[in-house]
Amino acid sequence: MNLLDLVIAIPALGFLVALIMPRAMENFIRLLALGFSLVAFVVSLGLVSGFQNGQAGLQFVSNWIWIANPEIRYHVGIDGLSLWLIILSTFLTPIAILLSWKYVQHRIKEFYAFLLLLEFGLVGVFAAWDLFLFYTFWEVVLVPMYFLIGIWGHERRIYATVKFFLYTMVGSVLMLAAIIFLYTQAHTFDYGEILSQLGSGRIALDHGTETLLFLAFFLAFAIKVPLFPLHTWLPDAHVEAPTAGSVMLASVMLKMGTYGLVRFCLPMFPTAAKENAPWIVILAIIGIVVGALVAMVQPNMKKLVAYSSVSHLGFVVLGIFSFTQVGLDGAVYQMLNHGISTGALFLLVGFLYERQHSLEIKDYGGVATVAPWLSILFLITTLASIGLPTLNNFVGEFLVLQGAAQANFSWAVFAAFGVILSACYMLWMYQRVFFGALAHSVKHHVTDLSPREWACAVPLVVLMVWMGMYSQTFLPVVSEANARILERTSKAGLMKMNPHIAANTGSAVGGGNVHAR
Amino acid sequence: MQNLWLIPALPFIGFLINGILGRKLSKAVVSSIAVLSVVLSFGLVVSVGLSSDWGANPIHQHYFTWIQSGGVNIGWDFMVDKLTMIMLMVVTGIGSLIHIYATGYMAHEEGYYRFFAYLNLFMFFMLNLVLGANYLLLFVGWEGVGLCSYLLIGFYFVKKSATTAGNKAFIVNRIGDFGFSLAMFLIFMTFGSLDFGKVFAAAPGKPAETLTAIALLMLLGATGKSAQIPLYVWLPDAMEGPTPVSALIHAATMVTAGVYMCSRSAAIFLKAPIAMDTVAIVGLATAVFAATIGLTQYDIKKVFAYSTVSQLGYMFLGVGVGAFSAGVWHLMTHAFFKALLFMGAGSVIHACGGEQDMRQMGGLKKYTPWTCGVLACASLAIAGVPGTSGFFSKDAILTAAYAHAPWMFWVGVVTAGMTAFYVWRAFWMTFWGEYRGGHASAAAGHGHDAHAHADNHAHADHHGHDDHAHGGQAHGGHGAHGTPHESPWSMLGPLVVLAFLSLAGGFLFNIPKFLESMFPLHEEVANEQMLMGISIAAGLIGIAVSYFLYVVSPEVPARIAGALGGIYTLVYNKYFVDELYDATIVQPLVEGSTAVLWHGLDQGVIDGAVNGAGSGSRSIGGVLKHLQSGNIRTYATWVVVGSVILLVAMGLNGGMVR
Amino acid sequence: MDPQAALQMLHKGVPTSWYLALSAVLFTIGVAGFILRRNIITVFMCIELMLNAVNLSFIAFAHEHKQVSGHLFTFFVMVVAAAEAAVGLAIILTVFKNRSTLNIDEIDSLKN
Amino acid sequence: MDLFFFLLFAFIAVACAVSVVLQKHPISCALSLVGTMAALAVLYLLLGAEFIVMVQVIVYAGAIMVLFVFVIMLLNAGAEEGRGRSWVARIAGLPALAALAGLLGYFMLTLLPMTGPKGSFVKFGDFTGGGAKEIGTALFTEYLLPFEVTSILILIAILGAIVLARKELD
Repeated sequence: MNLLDLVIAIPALGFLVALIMPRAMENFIRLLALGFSLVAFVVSLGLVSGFQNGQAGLQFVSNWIWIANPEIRYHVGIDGLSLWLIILSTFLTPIAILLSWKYVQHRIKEFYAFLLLLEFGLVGVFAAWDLFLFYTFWEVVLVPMYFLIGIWGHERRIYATVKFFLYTMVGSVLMLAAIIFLYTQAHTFDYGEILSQLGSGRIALDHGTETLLFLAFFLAFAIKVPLFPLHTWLPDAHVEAPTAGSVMLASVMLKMGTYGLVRFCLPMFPTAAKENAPWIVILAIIGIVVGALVAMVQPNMKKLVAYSSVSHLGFVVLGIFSFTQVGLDGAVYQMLNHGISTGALFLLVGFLYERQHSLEIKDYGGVATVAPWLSILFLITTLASIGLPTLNNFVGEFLVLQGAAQANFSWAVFAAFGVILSACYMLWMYQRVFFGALAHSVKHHVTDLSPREWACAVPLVVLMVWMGMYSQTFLPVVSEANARILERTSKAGLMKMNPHIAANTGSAVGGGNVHAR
Repeated sequence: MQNLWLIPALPFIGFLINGILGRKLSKAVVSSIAVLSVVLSFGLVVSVGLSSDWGANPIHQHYFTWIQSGGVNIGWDFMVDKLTMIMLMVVTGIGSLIHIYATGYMAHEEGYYRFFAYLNLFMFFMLNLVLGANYLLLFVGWEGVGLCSYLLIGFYFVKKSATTAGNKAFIVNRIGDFGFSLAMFLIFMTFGSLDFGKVFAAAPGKPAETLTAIALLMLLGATGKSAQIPLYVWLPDAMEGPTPVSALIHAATMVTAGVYMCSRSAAIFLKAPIAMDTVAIVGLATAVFAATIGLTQYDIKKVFAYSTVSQLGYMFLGVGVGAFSAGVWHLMTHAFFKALLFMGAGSVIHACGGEQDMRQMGGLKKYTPWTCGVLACASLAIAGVPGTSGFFSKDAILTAAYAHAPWMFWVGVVTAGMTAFYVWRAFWMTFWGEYRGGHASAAAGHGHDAHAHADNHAHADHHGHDDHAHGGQAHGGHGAHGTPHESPWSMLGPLVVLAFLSLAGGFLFNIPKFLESMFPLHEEVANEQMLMGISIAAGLIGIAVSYFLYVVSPEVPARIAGALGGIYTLVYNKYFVDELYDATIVQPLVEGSTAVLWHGLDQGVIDGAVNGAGSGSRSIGGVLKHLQSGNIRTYATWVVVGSVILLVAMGLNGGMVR
Repeated sequence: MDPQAALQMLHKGVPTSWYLALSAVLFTIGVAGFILRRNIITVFMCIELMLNAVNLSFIAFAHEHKQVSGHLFTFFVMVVAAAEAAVGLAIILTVFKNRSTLNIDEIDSLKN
Repeated sequence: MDLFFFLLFAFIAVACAVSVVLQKHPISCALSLVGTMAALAVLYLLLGAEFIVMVQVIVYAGAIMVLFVFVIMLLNAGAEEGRGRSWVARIAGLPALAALAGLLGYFMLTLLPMTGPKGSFVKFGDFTGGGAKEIGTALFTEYLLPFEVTSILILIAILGAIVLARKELD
């Protein structure tokens, strides 16, 4: 049982404990959930300090048989790619719990239990190194989110939750089919093993098969990202979700899609990924621009932020499919950035909602007069979201666009329109909500931040500045992991000519896990 | 070895203290923190300047690696060379003066601490901009000052026009930044680095087409920040901000960042003649264009705003014709006299209790003699009267323009004449004649400009009470209905200093000489004396005409306006550029996004397809549901039928396998 | 089937297949009752008949393979049948109380 | 001898089964079913399943059928009335049943060979592994877990029956 197992186990334990608590002990359940999530966060920080950068392969590996036949393993481990995403999950869960303190007033026990289950699933997704285990966690995540939206959501929650569920299921079922197909070829679900078999040519996929498998995985991830035109579940889900649900959905769940693209699509099917990159990038750019334009005209704050997510995640996909070190680093960094800044946006919008009970922009105005600190934090978050230098998103966007420019300069040109438009929609919203004459209802309902809300928002703002000013804390590890993935894709063309090179690459990406069996 | 990081860090500390604790601190503490931080950093700049030997190598300091990924390696590096030094002096020097001025000007405002926090933050970013040793750090400052500009324009955030102007400034600047970022990507792809040293060293060896593309994209960035055609539209609106902001950000420092960037990138521009010509033409066109608008405006700050746009055009002209040092020189002298003009205007507005319409002023010289005097100095300087600072720099630019292409010289001269005219027009209207304020309702019958009055009145209402509307209570006692009064010495002091600099700045600081090692001086032009004479004459004529029209016979302008008819309306309404942009870009984007992209594409096509799949399944289910009769015997029969089918299939496959 | 073979067969005993065929016939009769009868108790009895038919096959196969497992399956089936009868009859009581009918065609709440 | 007993009790079983289906009154059906079960018990005996025979007679024909009769009497159930509503059962029922009987019978008959050296036959006394001892041994060794699970099942069934029946009391 190493640290990583602990990080996975603590939320699961918390989930079970929360479930058996008597319903009446509301405050105790809250504290309990908060405690479990904080402990998970603290333990996960141990991953950071224990992580050896530069060491090839997985770290904190744990590998047991879960199901004997067909052999499915509980095989988890992290590399630089998953490290920060796991931290992001464990970091945001306590915040999500804390921010729901007053927001959620019925079925409290189930709410916090589901949040912990969600954390468990998210950490598992990012740590899983066995395809079947990955799929299991992938689906585990779906369940709590389904209920979070479906039970604690707003008026149209059932529509939103069904849409969300169906969309995601369509993709993941195809992915399951692809995973099973890979099993029939490789006779194992172990990801490292499959990678090395693919690399050494022991599994020889013909061109059509590779493309189909790529597309099956890609579709599952693209829906989750969500990539244009598969994004319409997102605004509905966000608008209907409770604040904590929105925060977790935007900050971490969407990253499952982009993580999957980097982790699975690129290394397993490098040729297909490269061949399909042009149209994927075009979709990403359309997503960037259309998402931003549609965000601009939204009358609902959460919908606006949701569409801005579509736009921002377009950058991530663009960076991934630029196949450059810079672009990929930027994309992964942007995942973290988006998690922080959009999470903070949803959080602050949630604070506004708790006061005014409306998400419509027109119901606000002059909030800055009565709630200056809320306005300032919102402004910083807004600025982070539109990519102001010294705040986090800038670093990611810069790297992504730089990478895109290196791949194809026109990509950068079109994508950079998104940067202009992001300023338009965010500032326009900010103006209408926070500036202007004090609306009557705002005057009576809106107050400044409470200490609990400070505690939720400040860590996020601090991280925005930190990630914007000193990316060296985060980037080197990510670069290291990305370099391995790129090494593999760059040799994709050579594979047919010289299997030895490919074999080396395969073991490099697969890491030390090959020996684990 | 000086610690360069302290220069921006001091204002940043001021920002943090004022921003976080300011609400609880007294105004005296807030203002002393703010002023002290900037003055200290000015002191540091001076000490750096004195201690440096100004050898070939600039001071270069590396602090930490900011971004590293693949080939990208961006350090947080500061660099000081002569160009930076000039900018540092201007920014911190004028910044200090304006901070002091603002303590007086903003004394009665709410959000006093907020104002100074923003102002300090601006200083931080601006110093970052000029100190940065690579393009990305320059960009940090570039965007950061844009942010502060946004915050300060929208300082009176209760007012919609102010916040809208702030948004406009930010977004228009973003369009420019779009060009700048693309330029950075190209630079990185071409040079493999964003460090100034490496880029400029390698620039001569790179293909001209690439450099031209880089330079043109940079120009797009510069047109945004420095308010050139086509992105100048935000600057006049930016006058919604408090007057010290207009003086500091929208006249003296931030808007000159584009000029700084072009001069900084001289190595690239010099290898891209097409881009250079474009810069010169954009600059010249902006200079003329803005000057014509300036001729007709009545809002005193708007006049100076268009004047700023026009003067920035001059600087670009200088840069474009290769006279980088002349451009920078004009940048500096312009900072003196334009800051003075704005602060003087602020003093006037202060005196009139928030009034900005010049038709409500007049005769102020007897109420505010000091303000009148310093404004006269500034107006002389901007008109290019010999001996003043503006004369030297403007002459340097015009001479260089003549050497490049004579027609540019002539256009420049005409612009100079117009500049002298409208600045002095403002001067006469404000200080000479009788005081026309104090009875706002009479304005309708009073304007000597009946022609364009109807729409103008609305205009005046809209912008008229800009500055002090927010702090209106404080000024209620001696507002528009009282008599004008002179400003306190905290405001006049900086004005006097600047007046001195406006007059003597040209003698004191010979920038082309100072920068000779960076930008070689131009060769002598044959008939330089004559050119100088012509430009002096243009300025003087401008002053004379304005004296004739606004002091001697004030009824003439209305007649001229009437005679010009449509053209006057066109110019008075700023060529309807805002309306044009609104109709061709903003509205189509908003409408198109709503109707086509959101309702049409997202909700119509995509959701339509998804929901269509849903309702399709549902209608298939509607047919199939009749199988679910609820009758158990029916179900049982189906089970039997199914078993029979299975058995038949089994039989066809060769019976049971043993 | 010639008399010689028949006599030989008689000597050997009854073919196991006949038991199985009997099981099939009884099963089909049970199904027929299920489909054709409308009294819920009779229908339930037909289910028992089907279970018995299946039990017969289990026993026949146990004999064929000379293993006791088939008997155990039968045993479990009987246990389950007992449980089923208890619960099923209780349900019938409740249904009758609520709807006052034993006609299975009247009980169609699951319709649509 | 074997053949005779088989044919006799097979006939009784089938006849009683047909009677179950055709009798109008539930009580008659129940009695016919008891007849089928008894006939089957004899056949089990022929197959060597001594223990199962006893269980069949005691539990099945005895306890369960008594339960049925109780319920029939409790509900005072009479003959069926009214018309069936299932047109599917009416139209497709008999043909499907005929096909099912034919096919099932055919497969069952061909499943095991009846002639030749490999032919499998049932002769009384061939198999004696069906006594209480053998069953008990298997039940408490190899089939212990299913056995225990079955006990839980019965417990649940008892609870369920009580819950359902209690409703009638109040």
